[in-house]
Amino acid sequence: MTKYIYMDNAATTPVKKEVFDEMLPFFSEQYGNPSSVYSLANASKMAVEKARERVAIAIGADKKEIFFTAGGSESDNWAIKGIAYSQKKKGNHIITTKIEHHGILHTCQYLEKQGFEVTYLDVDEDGIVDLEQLRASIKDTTILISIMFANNEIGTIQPIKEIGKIAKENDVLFHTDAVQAMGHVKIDVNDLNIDLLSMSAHKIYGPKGVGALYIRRGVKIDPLISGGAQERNKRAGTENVPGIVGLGKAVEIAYENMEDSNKKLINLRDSLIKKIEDNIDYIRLNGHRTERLPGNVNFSFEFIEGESLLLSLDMVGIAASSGSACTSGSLDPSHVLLSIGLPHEIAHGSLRLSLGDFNTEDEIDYVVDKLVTIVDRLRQMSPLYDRIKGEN
Amino acid sequence: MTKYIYMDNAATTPVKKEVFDEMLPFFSEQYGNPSSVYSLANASKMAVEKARERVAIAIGADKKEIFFTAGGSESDNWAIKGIAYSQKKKGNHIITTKIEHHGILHTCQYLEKQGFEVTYLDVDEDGIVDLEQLRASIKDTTILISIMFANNEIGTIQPIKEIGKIAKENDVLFHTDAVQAMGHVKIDVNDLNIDLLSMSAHKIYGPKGVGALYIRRGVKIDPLISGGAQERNKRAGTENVPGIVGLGKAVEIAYENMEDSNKKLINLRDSLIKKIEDNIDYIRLNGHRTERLPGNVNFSFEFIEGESLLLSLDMVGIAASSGSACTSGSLDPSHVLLSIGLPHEIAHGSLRLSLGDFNTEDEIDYVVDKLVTIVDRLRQMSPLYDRIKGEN
Amino acid sequence: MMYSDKVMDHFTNPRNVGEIIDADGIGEVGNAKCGDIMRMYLKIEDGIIEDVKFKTFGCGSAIASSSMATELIKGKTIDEAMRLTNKAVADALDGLPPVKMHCSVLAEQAIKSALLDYSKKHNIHIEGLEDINFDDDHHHDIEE
Ligand SMILES: Cc1ncc(COP(=O)(O)O)c(C=O)c1O
Ligand SMILES: Cc1ncc(COP(=O)(O)O)c(C=O)c1O
Ligand code: FES
Ligand code: FES
Repeated sequence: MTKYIYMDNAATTPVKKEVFDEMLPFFSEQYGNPSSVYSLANASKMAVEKARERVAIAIGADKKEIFFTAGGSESDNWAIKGIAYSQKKKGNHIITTKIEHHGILHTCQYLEKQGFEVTYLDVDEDGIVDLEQLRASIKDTTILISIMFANNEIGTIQPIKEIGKIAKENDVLFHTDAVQAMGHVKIDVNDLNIDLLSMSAHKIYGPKGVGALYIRRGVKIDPLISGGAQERNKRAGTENVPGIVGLGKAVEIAYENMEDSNKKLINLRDSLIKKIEDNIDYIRLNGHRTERLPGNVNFSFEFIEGESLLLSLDMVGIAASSGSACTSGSLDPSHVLLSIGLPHEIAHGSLRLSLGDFNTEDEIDYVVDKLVTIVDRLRQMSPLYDRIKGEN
Repeated sequence: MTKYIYMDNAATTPVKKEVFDEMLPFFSEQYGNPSSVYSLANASKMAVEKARERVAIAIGADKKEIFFTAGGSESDNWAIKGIAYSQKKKGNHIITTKIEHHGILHTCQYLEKQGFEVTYLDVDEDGIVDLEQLRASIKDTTILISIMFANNEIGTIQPIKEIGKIAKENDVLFHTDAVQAMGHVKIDVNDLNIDLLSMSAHKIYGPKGVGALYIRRGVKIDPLISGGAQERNKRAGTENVPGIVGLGKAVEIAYENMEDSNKKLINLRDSLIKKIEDNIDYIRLNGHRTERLPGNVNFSFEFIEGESLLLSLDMVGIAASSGSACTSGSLDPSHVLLSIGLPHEIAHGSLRLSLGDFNTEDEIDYVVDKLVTIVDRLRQMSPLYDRIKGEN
Repeated sequence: MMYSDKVMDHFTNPRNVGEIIDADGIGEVGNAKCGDIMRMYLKIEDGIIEDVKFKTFGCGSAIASSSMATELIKGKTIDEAMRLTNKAVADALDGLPPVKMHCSVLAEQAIKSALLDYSKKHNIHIEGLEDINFDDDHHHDIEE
C-alpha cells in the first residue's frame, strides 16, 4: 500500500506537532504536581492555568468556568449526572434527543433506572431537532435540556441559539455536547445561553484522554469524581498536565485557524459529495446539506452493508467509518440513522467520511474512484441488488 | 540554586525515559481510535491490550479484569459508587477507614448524603487498622469494605491478607486503593482476596491522568462513565492510548525492578530516618517503623508549622510535602495524622519526604544538613519552643 | 474487530459468488433489517453437490463465511453437506470474532435451506431437515 488516506477525523485525529511540542516538557522535566507548593510545581500550575484561559477564551467563558476532565464522555456523564443529582429536589425530568452520542444517551438511560424521567426528542429527516416538541416537553419538573451542538455521525448542526433561548425563557439549564462542533463553529456561551458544554481534545488534534466541561458560574452541580481539591474542588485527581496543555493548545489553534480550515474543509466536503452523487446511484446523503459540519460526509449506499464497505476501503488504504467508532463493535444499525427515518437495511449500508486538516483534493478523487469500484463489486454480490435489477 | 532535590515521589513522579519512549508513537503516528475497524487502528488496539496484559500480570489478575481509567481518583470513585449503586438492593452499608485518601473519603461522604451508611474504622498510633473493629462492624447490610493498601502520608502498609480473609469469610466485597502500594509490594489479588483494586500511573513513573481499576470477574458494578462500548462496556470514552501504554510499561518496569528498587529505597529511607533522629530533637516518626512503604519518611517536628518548613526547604532546592499534595491547598491538619492520635499542633508540623528511584545517599545528607538548620531557625522563631526551653 | 488472514482472503476473493440459473435448490436466510441476507444456489446430481453459488448482503465475516461454506460443500454428498456445522466454517476460516459467530450460523442455515428447497422440489427426503427452524432469530452473541 503506497499511501494511507485517513478520512475518519470525527473518530479521532493525530496530535499536531505544535500541540505535542507544548506538551513534551511536562512528561519528564516539568513533572511537578500542580497542587504542590514548591517551585518545581509552578511550571505545571501555570501551564494548566494557561490552558484553562485558552479554552475559556475560545468559547467566551471565564477561566473559572472551565473544568478539565478525561474526555468528552466524562464531561457528558458529569454534566448529566451532576445536574440530575444536585437538582433532584427541584425536579426529575431531563430533555434530550434521540440522536445524542452514547455518552449522553446511556447516561440518561442509567438515570431513568434511578427514577429520573427522560424525554428523547425526535429529529426531522435532516437530523434537526423539533423546537416545538422541545417547547411542549418542558414541564415544572424539567431540570435540564441536553442537546448536542453537532452530530458525530451525520454532521447536522442544531439551532443552538434558539434552543438556548427556549431554555432560558423556561429557566431550565442547558447543556450541549460540543465535542464535534468545537473548532468548527463559533461558540459564545453567553450569546447562546449555554450553561454547560462538553469538549474533547482528541477530536481537534489534541491528545486522547482529556477534555473539559464548561460550567456557568453559579450552576450547582455534584461532582462525578470526588476526592482531592483539584479543579476548584469540583473534579478530583492529579491533573493530567501534558494532556491539559495539549487541549489548551489544540483549542487555541482550532479557533485561530477556524475560518481558513472551515473554508478548505467545506470545499473538500462539497466536492466529495458531488463526486459521489455524480458517480454512484441508489444512494442518500444523510444529514442536513448545509447546516452540517465542514468535514462531514455521510452516505447510505443501498443493497450493501457498512462493514464490508469499510473493510474493502481499508484494503485500498482508506480509513473511514460507519456509525460512531465506539459502537462499531456492535452490529445494530446506528440509532442516529434510524432516527432520521432510514429503514434498517439502508441504515446498515452507511458510510461516514470525515475530513480533516490533512486531507487533499487528490485524496477525494482517489477515494471516489475506489468507492465506485467497491460499491459495484459488493452490489454484484448482493441478493438485494439482484432483485432491484430484476424489477427494472 | 545548583541542584534540585525531589523528595515528593508520593505526590507524583517524572515519566521514565523507557516509559515515554513506548508512549511516543501513539500521539501523532499511531493515532487510530482503538474502536475502529481499519488497519490504522490495529496498532493502538494491540498496544492497549498489551498494556492490559502487563497490568494484569503484575497483580495476578486476568486481562479481562483490568479496566483503564483516568487515574487513582476515578478508580476510587468508580469502585465505591459503582458497587454502592449496583448492590444497593443487597444493602447500604460500607466500611472504610479514617485514613483513606480523599478519593475514598469524600466519595463515602457523598454516598452518606444519598442514604448510604458508612463506618470509618479507627487505626492505631502506627496507622494500622483495627481488625477486631472491622469484624465487629460487618453486618447484614454491608456491601463493601474499602481499605487502602498503603497510606500516602505515613506509608503504613495494612494487613491486607487478613482483611481479605475477613471480607471473604463474611461474603463482602473488598476494594483496596493500591495507588501508593503499586510497584513496592507484591500483590496477588487472588491470594489476598481482593475484589477491586485502584492504581494510578503517575505514582510509578508513568504519565498523569491514567490509571486502572481491577474488577474481579463476576463482580457486578455500575459504570461511573457510561457511553461507548470501550473497556468491555464498563468505562466509556475514547481510550487514552499513549497514557494506557505508559501505565502498562510503568507497571512492568516497577514489578521487574521491585526487589532492587525496594532494597535501595529502604536503605535510603532508614538512613534518612536515622540521620534525622540523630540530629534533631522533639520529633516523632509517623507511621509504622517497618510495615511502611520503602520510600516513605514522615516526621512531625514540634513547635513549627509545615508550610514554613516546606517553603524553607524549597528555597534550598528541596521539594517535599506536608500531608497529601491534593489537599495542600487546605489549611486543616492532615486527617491521617489526627487519626493516629497526633494533637493538632503537632500534626501541623509534619513533613513527608518520599523517596524515589532517582534519589541518592548524597541527597539524603544534603537534606538532613539543611533540615537541621531550617528546623532550628524556625524553632528560634517559635513562641512554643521558647516555652519548652523555659521549662528545662 | 480483527479478522484472520483467511477471512480477509475469502472476503476479498470470495469463491463461488453468483447465481445458478437452473439451480436444483435455492435457500435464503437472514433478514435485511438485521443487516444480513445470504442466498445459496445448489446444483445437485446423483446426491452430489456439483455446483454451488452464493449471494450475500452482509458484513465481512458473512461474505467470508458464505465463500468458505461453498468451498466446503462443493463436490460433497448431500449427507456431508448436511453435516457441515457453523463451527466447521468458522474453524476453516481460522476463527471468527465472538460477535461474528452468527455469520457462520447463517452460512450453515443457508445451505440447509437450499437443501430443503431441493428436497421439496424433487420430493426427496433428507434426514435432519424436518426439525430446522430458519426463523430462529439468530442473535448476535454478545461477548462476556
Ligand atoms: C492513596 C491514593 N489514592 C488515590 C490517589 C489519587 O490518584 P490520582 O491523583 O491519580 O487521581 C492518590 C494520589 O493522589 C493516592 O496517594
Ligand atoms: C458527539 C460526541 N460526544 C462525545 C464523545 C466522546 O468523547 P471521548 O471519546 O473523548 O470520551 C464523542 C466522540 O467519541 C462525540 O463524537
Ligand atoms: S443479524 Fe444479523 S442477525 Fe440477526
Ligand atoms: S452478518 Fe450480521 S454481522 Fe456478520
